[in-house]
Amino acid sequence: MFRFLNLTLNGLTNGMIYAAVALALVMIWRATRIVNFAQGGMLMFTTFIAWDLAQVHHANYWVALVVAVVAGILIGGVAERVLVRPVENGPPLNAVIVTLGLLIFLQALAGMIWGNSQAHSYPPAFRFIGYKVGDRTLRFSPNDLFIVLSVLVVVIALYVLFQRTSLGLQMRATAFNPEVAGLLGVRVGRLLTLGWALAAGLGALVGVLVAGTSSGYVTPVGPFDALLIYGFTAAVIGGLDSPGGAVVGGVVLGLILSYADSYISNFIQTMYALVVLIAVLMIRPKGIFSRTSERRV
Amino acid sequence: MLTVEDVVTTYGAVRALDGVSMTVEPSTITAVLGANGAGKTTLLRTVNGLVRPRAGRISYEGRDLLRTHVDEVVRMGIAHVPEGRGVITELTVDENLRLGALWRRNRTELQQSLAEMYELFPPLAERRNKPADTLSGGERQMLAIARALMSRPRLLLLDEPSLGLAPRITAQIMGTLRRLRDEQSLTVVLVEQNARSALSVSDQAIVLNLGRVVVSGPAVELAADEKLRHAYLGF
Amino acid sequence: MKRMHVRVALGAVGVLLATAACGGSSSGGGGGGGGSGGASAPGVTSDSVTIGSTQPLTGPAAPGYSEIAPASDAYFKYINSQGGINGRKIIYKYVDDGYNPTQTVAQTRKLITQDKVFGIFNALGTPTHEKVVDFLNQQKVPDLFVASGCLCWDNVSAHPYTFGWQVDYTVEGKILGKYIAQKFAGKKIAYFYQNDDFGQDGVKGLDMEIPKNMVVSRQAYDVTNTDVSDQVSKLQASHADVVVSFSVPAFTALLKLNMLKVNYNPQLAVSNVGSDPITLSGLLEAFAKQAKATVNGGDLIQGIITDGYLSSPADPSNSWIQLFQKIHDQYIPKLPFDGNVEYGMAAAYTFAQALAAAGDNPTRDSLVKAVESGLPQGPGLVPFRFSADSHAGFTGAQVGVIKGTAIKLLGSPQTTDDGGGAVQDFSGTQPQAPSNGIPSSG
Amino acid sequence: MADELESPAGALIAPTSASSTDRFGVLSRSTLLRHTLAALVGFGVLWLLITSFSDYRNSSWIAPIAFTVCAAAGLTVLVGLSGQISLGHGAFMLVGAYTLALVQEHWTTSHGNLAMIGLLAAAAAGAALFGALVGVAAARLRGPYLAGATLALALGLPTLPSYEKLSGKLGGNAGLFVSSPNPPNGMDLYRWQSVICCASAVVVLWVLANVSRSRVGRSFRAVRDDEIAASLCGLSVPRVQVLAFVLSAAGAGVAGGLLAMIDLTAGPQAFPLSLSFGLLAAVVFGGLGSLAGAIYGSILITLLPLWSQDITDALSVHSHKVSSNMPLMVYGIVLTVAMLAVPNGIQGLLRSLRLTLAPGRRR
Repeated sequence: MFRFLNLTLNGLTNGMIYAAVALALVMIWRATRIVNFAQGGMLMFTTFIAWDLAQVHHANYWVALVVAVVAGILIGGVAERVLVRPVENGPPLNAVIVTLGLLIFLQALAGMIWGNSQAHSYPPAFRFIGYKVGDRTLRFSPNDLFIVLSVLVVVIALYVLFQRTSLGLQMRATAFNPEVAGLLGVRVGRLLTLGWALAAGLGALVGVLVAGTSSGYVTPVGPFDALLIYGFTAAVIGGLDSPGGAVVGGVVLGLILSYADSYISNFIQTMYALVVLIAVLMIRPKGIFSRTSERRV
Repeated sequence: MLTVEDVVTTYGAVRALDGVSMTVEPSTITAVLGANGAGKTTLLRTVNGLVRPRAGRISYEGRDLLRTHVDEVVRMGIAHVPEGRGVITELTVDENLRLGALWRRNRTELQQSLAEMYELFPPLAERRNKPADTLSGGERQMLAIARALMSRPRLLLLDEPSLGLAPRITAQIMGTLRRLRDEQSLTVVLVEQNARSALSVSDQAIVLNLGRVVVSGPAVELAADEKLRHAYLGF
Repeated sequence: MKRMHVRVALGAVGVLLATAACGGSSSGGGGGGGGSGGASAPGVTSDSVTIGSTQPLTGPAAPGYSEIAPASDAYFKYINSQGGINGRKIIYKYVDDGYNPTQTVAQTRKLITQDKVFGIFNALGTPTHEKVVDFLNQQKVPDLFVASGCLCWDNVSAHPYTFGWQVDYTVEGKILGKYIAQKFAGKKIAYFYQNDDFGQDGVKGLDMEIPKNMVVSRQAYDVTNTDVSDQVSKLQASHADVVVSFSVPAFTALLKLNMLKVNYNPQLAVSNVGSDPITLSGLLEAFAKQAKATVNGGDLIQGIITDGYLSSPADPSNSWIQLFQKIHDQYIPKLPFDGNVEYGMAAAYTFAQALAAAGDNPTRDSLVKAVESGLPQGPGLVPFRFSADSHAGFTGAQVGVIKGTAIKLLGSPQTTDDGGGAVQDFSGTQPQAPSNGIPSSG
Repeated sequence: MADELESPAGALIAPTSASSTDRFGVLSRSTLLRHTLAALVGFGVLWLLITSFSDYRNSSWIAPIAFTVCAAAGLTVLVGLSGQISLGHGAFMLVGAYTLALVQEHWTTSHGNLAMIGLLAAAAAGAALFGALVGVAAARLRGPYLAGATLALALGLPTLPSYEKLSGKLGGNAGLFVSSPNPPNGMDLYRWQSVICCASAVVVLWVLANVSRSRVGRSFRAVRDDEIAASLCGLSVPRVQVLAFVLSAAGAGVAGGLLAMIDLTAGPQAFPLSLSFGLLAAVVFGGLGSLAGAIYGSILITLLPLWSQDITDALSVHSHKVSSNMPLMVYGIVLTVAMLAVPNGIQGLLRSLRLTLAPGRRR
């Protein structure tokens, strides 16, 4: 029972991280109908910026976090304007290749600046030693709680933005039907840029949060890539078009991976993601929460 | 109010509009008639800036429309209801309507406009929080017109509102247009293939064929011209 | 339309011809270079010897290990500044394989075919080097002092050109195992190990000395999955008092971190390759502040039991440490002076010994013969096992404990074999480093 | 290439005319003949190249380009002709490599050339079988969902050999050993490996060229252009889609088998996600749906990192951080800029050049 509780809490924490990455991917997907494969690279890069501030220049944790998020917003906006805009209406695969190119570029740039060989650990925001229950210690710490709550707050904020504000309404209109939105006076181009910027800002937050959960996490190529894949899987499970679905998909995936890791085998984590994904898609080929039809790759 | 002079619009080698001129007076309904491919939709798209013409002038209340950006056109009081209705089916009725009044910041005015629209189109009021894809064809057309009206336009550009609708619904919509002209001094440019119903509400009309104006004049006269009806209007 | 496919084929051929045209000339030049020096072997000219290596400069094994090759290179540069070995400078070309066996294969092939190195030196990693050892022996390329303690390097009949260097993991397991079985008699013991020949060889040694009934849990990890929280939970659930770990430094740090998280504090024992204190404290530094009262990463690893076959880098009275520290300060001052740097320099010293012994005109075979005829002890705490029958390196190790940022050695060095032989105290002493820091030839 | 310019209507009408020509055989046999001739000429030229190249160029250029071509050609048939997508083609290469290693380990003792052809055929068959399995699932999926599923496949499958219950048979993370092919007398190993790879590439191209010109190829295009219209014309859309996966996977399987044969190992880490992405980049960069494009793309993605490494070495950049990341950076920049500058790939560029230079020959 104690083991099950631990696995559930562990799965929940990881799941919230996957959910946030999934949400960032869904925001970009809704805005531009592009799967942003550079998401992992972008959040790796912003996490390095935070690392440089916090560990090299001894900046305050929160200052580094804010700088990372701002950097993410800038990188996302610039990427959309400079790289994605020209291929947005071209063949869909070209957009895929462009985001892959950006991913590779960011990995190389991070390697050039910070090096590939050192181990970069990032501090957690709060105590990472688990809560005590009687004489036993949970695999769930104040820092994990902070991760879960941060993502929850962001999810709620995004929900309010999308559902309750005029800006959010315009973003959704642009996502669903940019041409009609334009006819109604929505400045479509700006909102696409904004969509990318917000998604990248969210990614930057995730990067800093997750970096504090494991030693040696911050490297140009590595754990952040896996994050993208789990986030993508979660987004597809949820239905790609649905922010709520992304969150549910993330948590479901986190829990399944946590249980399977312990009860089956620790060596085939990504295999579980594959099995879950295929199982979901065989039952619902467009994810669990998708209502709309997709337009293109 | 709206003046179109010698406008030429081309798609590649095709001249979709070939020297079209027309004048629209305030508080009137102008029907633009003609067969498929005559250039009717292109005329509307050229007027609101979605397509840039190759030559000619378009002015609205004395201002040059050719130098104006699409979203600025909306702010100047010109609303466009595109062909195929263009409601965003994923959004609710209410959200679609709100999109029509984006640039208006005043909340009470917004609420007032919403109330007016639900009064004008009662079927929409019943479904205000349903996604638009649950609406019938006629209801979608109503929603599209209502959304255009949300911006309090003085000029409404309507593209084929009767397409695919039952005659009874078409008649309802035409009736509403007449009411808006009479009660709110709305000016309407109505592109239609269904010439009979369009002429029944219009003050004046032009007939396009292969990008040129073949006839223009008061709607009553056109409706009475037997030859014209046979040659271009099909009734 | 019919013409299309012919055109496809011709187009493709054209492109290939174009690449051939621009490639052909330089390949001819490269091929000629080897023979023109009048030297005896590939990679050897009248004034230089070029050797190559594959190293994990990136990836899961990079923390710590990425310092080894620069340290070896620093030692070679030092030798070169003193005139080289037998008048030849040593050019050390080490390339990154990311601890990825596929990369190792491609990079090794490139070193042999393009760079035409004389031999491979100190290529790092068990799973990586296993993939090229057959190939190197097929090509009759000396494969000296593999940076891995796998038993597999000592196979004279199958791999006559391959030699180990460090103590093998089974011998290490036996020495650690004997110490633990005695010191913690009656306690519960658990293993944490890398799921490949490295970890399995180590566990084999442990099992020879630790009675089976003392071992309550065996948890393996895979280098591609950095989430080891579940293994740690299972170790904790087994209530083991001692956890013995055969892991690379990154995973030793992950093990420690996850133990801290669930407040599980058994005695840790970590094999030599995973226990460098400076590397570990660097990995754990960021977490120290949030881990209760401790203030730096080093505090989190105090008291870990480990073993070594070289002197502690924190022992300034040792002549080898003085030599290596001097070279470090001159050539690679930016790197920490830790066990990895010492390892790289010590291995490079052994290579210089072998090259010096290989004669004035070294050939690939004369180098192999030189090592097989035995090398003097050098910087190790114990002698080498090299002979015509054995290609294994150090014969043993000495148990120690992490104290501060150094390993404090306990008792005396011990030697054993990787079979059923007993673990015995080694009574010899470590020789002094030569005053000029260069092994004498012959 | 010209094929993809065919209108949907043309593609739909074509099957009937093809079946009639099949019956008389004149045209289709001459297509076969032409492809065979081109293949023979191509291989002859490659032979000349291989024998004049150094060991390094054979082992680092020719052989990798040749096996990449096998996989990329398969992928371009899938993506360009049948309109499906695979972000995880490396998974099929992995299946090919392991099939070859397992067959060699359990069923052959001979290292002769016949055995080798058999092994490569087994690699193709193993991958094709797996492709059928994936194809059945894929036929239900569209667009990003198919992309996501194949991506997860490329990521998940390489972990399977580590699974405790399989690691004994599949060699865990380290993989399986593959013994090297025996070169005929007087030829060294690298040349021989290049010969094998090139011969395989020529055979794969020959097969795919013929298939894509046949009724099967036309049914691929029909399904790609309009699934509903294709099914109205009596094509079973799922069956066609599965078939495309099978064919494409077989090409990748051969590539995987060749890779294993060159590396003397079949290991999971030989098939990272970057391999799958590289294949896709090759296909898009070369020009979707074109076999010639697959060749250009393969050359690019193989040589680009090598060349940028050489250039970096020649510039003798002192910072190791900068020099070691330079090839990666060049790769990323070239990919991005190429997609922005030449959105239709090299083949598209050549086509528009041809149209500009010789407008009279427009079809």
